[in-house]
Amino acid sequence: MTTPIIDAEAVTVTKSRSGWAHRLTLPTRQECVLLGLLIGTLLLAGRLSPDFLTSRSQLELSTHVWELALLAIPMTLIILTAGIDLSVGSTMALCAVVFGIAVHAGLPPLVAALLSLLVGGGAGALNGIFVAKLRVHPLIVTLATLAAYRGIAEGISLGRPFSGFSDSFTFLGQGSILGFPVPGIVFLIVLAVAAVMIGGTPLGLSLSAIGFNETAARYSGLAVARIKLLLYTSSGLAAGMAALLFVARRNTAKADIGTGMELDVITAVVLGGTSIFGGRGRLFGTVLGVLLIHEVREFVSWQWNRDELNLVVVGTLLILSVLADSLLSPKKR
Amino acid sequence: MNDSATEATSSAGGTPNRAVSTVLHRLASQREYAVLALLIGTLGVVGAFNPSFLSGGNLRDMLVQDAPIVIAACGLTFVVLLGEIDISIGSSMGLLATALGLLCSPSHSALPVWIAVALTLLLGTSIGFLNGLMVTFGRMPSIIVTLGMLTVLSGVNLLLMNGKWITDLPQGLRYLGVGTLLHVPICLWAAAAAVICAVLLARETPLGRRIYAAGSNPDAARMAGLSVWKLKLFAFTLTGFLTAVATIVSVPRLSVIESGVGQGFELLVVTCVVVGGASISGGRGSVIGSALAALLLGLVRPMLIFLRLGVSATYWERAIEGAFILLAVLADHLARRTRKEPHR
Amino acid sequence: TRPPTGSASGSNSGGSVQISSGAGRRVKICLLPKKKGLAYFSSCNDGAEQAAKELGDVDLIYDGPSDGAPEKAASLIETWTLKGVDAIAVSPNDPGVLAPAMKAARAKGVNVLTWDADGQPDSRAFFVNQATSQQIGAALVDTMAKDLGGAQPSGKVAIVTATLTAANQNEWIAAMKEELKKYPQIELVTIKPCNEDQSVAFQVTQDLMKTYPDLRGVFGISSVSFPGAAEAVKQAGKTGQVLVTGLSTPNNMKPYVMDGTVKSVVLWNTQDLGYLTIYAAEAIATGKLKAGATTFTAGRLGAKKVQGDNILLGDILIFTKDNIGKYDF
Amino acid sequence: MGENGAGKSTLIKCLSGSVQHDGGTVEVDALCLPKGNIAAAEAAGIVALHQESTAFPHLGAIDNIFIGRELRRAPGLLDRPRMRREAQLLMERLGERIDVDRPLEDLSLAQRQMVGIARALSRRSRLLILDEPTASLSARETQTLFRILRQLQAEGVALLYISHRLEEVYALADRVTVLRDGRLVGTHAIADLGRDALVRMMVGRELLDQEESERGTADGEIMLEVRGLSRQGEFADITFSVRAGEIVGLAGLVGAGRTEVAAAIFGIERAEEGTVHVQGKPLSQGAVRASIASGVALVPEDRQHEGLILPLSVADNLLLSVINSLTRFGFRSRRKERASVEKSMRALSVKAAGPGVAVNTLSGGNQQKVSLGKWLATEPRILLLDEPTRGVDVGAKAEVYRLIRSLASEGMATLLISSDLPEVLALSDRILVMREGRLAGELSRSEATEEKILAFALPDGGDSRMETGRSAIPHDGNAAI
Ligand SMILES: Nc1ncnc2c1ncn2[C@@H]1O[C@H](COP(=O)(O)OP(=O)(O)OP(=O)(O)O)[C@@H](O)[C@H]1O
Ligand SMILES: Nc1ncnc2c1ncn2[C@@H]1O[C@H](COP(=O)(O)OP(=O)(O)OP(=O)(O)O)[C@@H](O)[C@H]1O
Ligand SMILES: [Mg+2]
Ligand SMILES: [Mg+2]
Repeated sequence: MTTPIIDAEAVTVTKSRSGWAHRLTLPTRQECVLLGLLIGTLLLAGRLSPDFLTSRSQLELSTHVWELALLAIPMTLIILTAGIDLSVGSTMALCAVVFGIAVHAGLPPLVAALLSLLVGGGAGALNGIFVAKLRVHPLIVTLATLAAYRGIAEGISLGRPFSGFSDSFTFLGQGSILGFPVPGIVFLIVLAVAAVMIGGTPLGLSLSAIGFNETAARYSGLAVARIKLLLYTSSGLAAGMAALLFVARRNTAKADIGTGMELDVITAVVLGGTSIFGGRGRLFGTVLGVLLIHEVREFVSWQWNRDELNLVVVGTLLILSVLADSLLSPKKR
Repeated sequence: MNDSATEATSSAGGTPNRAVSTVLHRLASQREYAVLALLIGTLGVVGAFNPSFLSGGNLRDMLVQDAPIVIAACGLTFVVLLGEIDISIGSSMGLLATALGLLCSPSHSALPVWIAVALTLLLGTSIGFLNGLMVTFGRMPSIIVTLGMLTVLSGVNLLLMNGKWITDLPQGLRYLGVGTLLHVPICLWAAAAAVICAVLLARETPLGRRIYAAGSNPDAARMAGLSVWKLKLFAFTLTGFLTAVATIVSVPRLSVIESGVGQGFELLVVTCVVVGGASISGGRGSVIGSALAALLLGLVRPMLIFLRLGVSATYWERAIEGAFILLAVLADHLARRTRKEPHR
Repeated sequence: TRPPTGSASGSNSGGSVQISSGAGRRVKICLLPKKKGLAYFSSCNDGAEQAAKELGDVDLIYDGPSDGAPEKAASLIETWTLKGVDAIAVSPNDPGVLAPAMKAARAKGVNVLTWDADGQPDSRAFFVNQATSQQIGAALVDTMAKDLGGAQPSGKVAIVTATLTAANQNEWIAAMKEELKKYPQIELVTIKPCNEDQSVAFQVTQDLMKTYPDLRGVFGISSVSFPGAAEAVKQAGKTGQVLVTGLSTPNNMKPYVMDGTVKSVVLWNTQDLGYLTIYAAEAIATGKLKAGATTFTAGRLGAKKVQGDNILLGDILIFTKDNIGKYDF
Repeated sequence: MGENGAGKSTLIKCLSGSVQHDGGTVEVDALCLPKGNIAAAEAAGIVALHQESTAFPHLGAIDNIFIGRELRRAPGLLDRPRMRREAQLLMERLGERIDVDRPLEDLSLAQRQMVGIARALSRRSRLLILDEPTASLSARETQTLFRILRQLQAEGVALLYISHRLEEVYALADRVTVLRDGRLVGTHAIADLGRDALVRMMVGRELLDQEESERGTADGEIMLEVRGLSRQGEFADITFSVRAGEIVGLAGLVGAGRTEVAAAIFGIERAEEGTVHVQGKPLSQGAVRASIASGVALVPEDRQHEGLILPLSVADNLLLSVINSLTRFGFRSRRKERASVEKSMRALSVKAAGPGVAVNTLSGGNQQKVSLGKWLATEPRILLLDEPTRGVDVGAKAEVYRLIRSLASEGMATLLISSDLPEVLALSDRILVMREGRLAGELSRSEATEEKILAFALPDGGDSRMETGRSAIPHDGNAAI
């Protein structure tokens, strides 16, 4: 450029607000809605039943949510790329059963756990190959593997449960370190890794780019297929980890675990503000979504003892929060 | 989605060679044919092993079992054609079954059967309409709306039923499920009517063509003066109505209305529609394809029994079902790749 | 409509007597079914509510997973434990999955007992035993054998179960296979799941009859698969030719018993079961029933035998054409 | 008429009701049409063929023609036979023999355009509006269309015809109205308006810099060498090379396959045959990342779908193709990123409220600058530009030209794909012309003229050019230059 017209305003803005960085820290509208609902729920809970809000109760009850929370992390990233993984619950069952069979065949728990993670990763990678390489719509692929993986779990286990795992293994699900449940620590580690990957490495921007416009992402030289393969594989891995946590917590591995888990996970992620069309979404929102679903569910159970009510409340919450976001949003679709 | 190959042949007006290539082109391009081939192949293989699989009685029983899926799929196809989805039909069916039972069982409302049926149809239609309203006026993604409704409706159903199953269904209602007309079960009449109407709607009415158009290119549809929101509202409402029809002709086949009616039905129907060739992003799909896919997937369970594979095969049932879906998709993918078409 | 097994139906005076020991303190008892929404458990809850009303000092909570997921049942046990309830009566859908939660509850001083189905022995104090898996399995097979008739009952039979992973059903099936050894002429051809879907049970039974034209009997061993299987037999016009038996509340099966599709229905008095469970839970929570006791008085049911840690409800009932009209639950 | 972005298409959309205007009225027969009401406009006899594809790719010609006002036999039932007959008749009148049931996605661009024209003709119109209908048509097809339009004109239908091709306007129009920057510049009888005057009206000033750059003939190292590149149905046997500091123009009609060639070189799509060498080293096929690593950059033709990610911020877009190299130990370095973004924005003088604003809030010209900047950030040595000034206003265009020249003088090997012939002529050292997927000719800077390029580019060798009135300026050719 010989005579660049320097846009003074643009440059100053860059310096004062450091551009893209500020986007990462402010809560989005949907997240504000969720925070409001969460605080509302907790206030109501505090009034109606103070025992519910004690740290002991909260820590104990938190054990119900870690697997869901863990699965929500890769699901957020997948939905961010405009994909979906319906097979997570079934993959969990498959991994659990593989672990159970391996332990009962005499393998040490550690080896069995690795084997189970391997199977989880493999199952995820198979989804990934269909989605990324063969370019079949992820909904169709994972709808098929939703049936297939659970079918394989049922087939290799013949429906039998496996239990009686060693204490050193069940510590993974039942133990706590400094009063904090071990599964929670696992979740926090995974969350931290994911957050660093998203916020700190080029991956985050790549995911949004793919979700908004896959063609342009490919033109930009992003390794779209490889990233997708990575995502679906990590979703399978997370399902394997969730399966291990579950088995350790309940001391039983069986082909029926994680039934319906996929819809719970998707509900939490979407509630957290991740756009089902891809591009928009944050782990922070997902954490809020998971937290809100968890607190609402536990509180409804605690206070009203009606499981059916939970369904009505969670479904209504999902619809209303997304509706609120849509009505508050100025742009027309 | 297109007219039959014969029409194409006549209209192409070119050399026979060109007509043949047109037909072949269509064969390769449409998922229906992959599904149909798989369907016939499976029927043939299992029939060779156990001829009673192909007996009239068994074919009829399988059709009867598939009827509610086919009926609901007729509606869902239009929703998917518009690039939307409805996964609330499972819970919706459960709630409609409970409502139907409560309305006409002598120990509850004891209304005349036809009034109960009419009210159930109305309820189903309203649920679909509500879904449509939330998608169009609420400007929410349909997968979220209907995921929410899936949960809400199942909760409402359980609260309504309150743990008491409905066992005293009046004979008039049972007739809808077990009765026959000219030796053909009522639910088959209903399914046939639904398919014929849906095919006519899709191919022979302006409404149907507009649904294809709006799904194919919504912006262009708006420019052509179509109200895309009206079409969506219609498709969701139709799905709600047809879910009610499916409920009415399938639930009274059994003597008890319990709390689990319709569970997992939504995934089954969605699977059928996408396996039948509908594109998730809209514009592509056909009623016939969805119906054929329903028949194909309906083969898996009976097949395993008729093959006398024994107890252990039972445990692989779901795996085989999943493999069938993948197979149908893969077959289509291969056909598509030879034509370098984008994925669906 | 008093169930005939309910002896001493008028003796609800026991409630007021027992209150004195509690000195006005209310006893919180949670009743956990395998799956909320099943008519079977609702009718158990009817009995439980009756008992709670009679006892007067009982706050009864009836809740459970509406999808029957054992994992959610375990979560509920943990929630209740945190709330500090006095007793939890568990019908474990999957003893293995529930055991850690039940043990944890016991460790925190909650009285845990099982009812309807037993859990792992160290996960509960007592089992309100209406029938063990062995007894249920044996009763089903014996009933089928009796209905098939003859000195050497023979023929092909099949089982339509709930899901392939249903723990209770799998235990019953194991027991049934054991019992079937007594009848070498009866051949179990296959076991099929209905995925807790009545219409699948219906279809599976239809297909079984077509595949095995000489099929003589079908066991419908869940409350959903039984009516589905019976309806299939009835619609196939094979009433009397293919016998259906299974576990169900009498109300669900009355029409089939009356028309002969089903000769016998195996069950127990569900209302009494719920009733007895609450009485037992209250007694355990208030310290009236301790390990080693041999009898225990449960309101209108009178004295019930305690064998080890099993509180016995009484015999399994077989409902037939002759007696089914007398029951309403 | 008017330049790109003058507001012609938007005006048409307001007339036909698909966009709601803010002020003013549209009157037909002295009756005011309601705003943004497509049905009312149609009822008043206004029929429009819009510029961007309004086709339904999954549907056949019949449906595409009749959707929205289908022929019925009974209430609610289509009269398919009659619709098919009429569709065939219409297509025959347009000189196209196509299978009217075949989904449009299987037809060629020109055939699709013909279906669109058929759709417009099928309506009983009193005012027929055509927005650049001939952009993708061949000479013969254009001729047929004009015959039909004249016929309609004789029947009393009013025609509003938008085109960048001066010849078409002179051949068809009675009056010409010029828009610039969304404003009316003036309306004149065509007879009163010479070409130069018309161009001046559109551009608003004298022709912009025609400066021939003073660079010597490039004889640098061969940077890019393409040999025998082919892919079935798209292009065949493409062989050429580009030297350092050289700008090679690639001209041709829409659909000639230039975009596909560029995409294949860059690795978006794999070529079936042939090789690409960069500085003598073979480039692996179908690998965009490898291409970027060896210094190749492609600024794609469609910036909205291929070049940019509209909802993302300017900064994010500028970073997208370099983000993996602006890291420290695998982590993003905000400092390096900021430096890179500021450099790009300053170098291209992108006008935006800040780097954090979404690209879709920018004007087309600024979007194109971001798209260019994004690729220049990869510090390429070989630049493939596909229609770099499409939809870019005059001022921005001049800046882009200057940028391209200065890059070349710094040694950039540039392949310039453009349908804007004056642009190709002004910038290129050498011009390649493609026709129907093949290289049809090569012209040196000194010998190249618009006529010579067109002679290579037109399917019928340019013979029918004069009779159809096809201009020396093909599609999108900015008449101003
Ligand atoms: N909805 C909109 N919002 C904001 N800007 C718009 C909108 N629609 C059009 N524009 C802008 O208005 C201007 C006029 O666009 P229009 O498409 O009418 O130009 P045109 O004269 O048809 O150009 P071309 O010759 O390229 O077809 C462009 O700068 C365009 O980006
Ligand atoms: N004969 C044809 N049949 C079918 N499709 C065609 C035909 N010619 C071109 N196309 C399609 O038209 C589109 C435009 O082609 P392409 O982008 O290669 O043209 P181009 O020379 O780059 O033109 P421009 O850049 O001016 O638009 C492509 O998608 C191409 O597949
Ligand atoms: Mg325009
Ligand atoms: Mg091009």
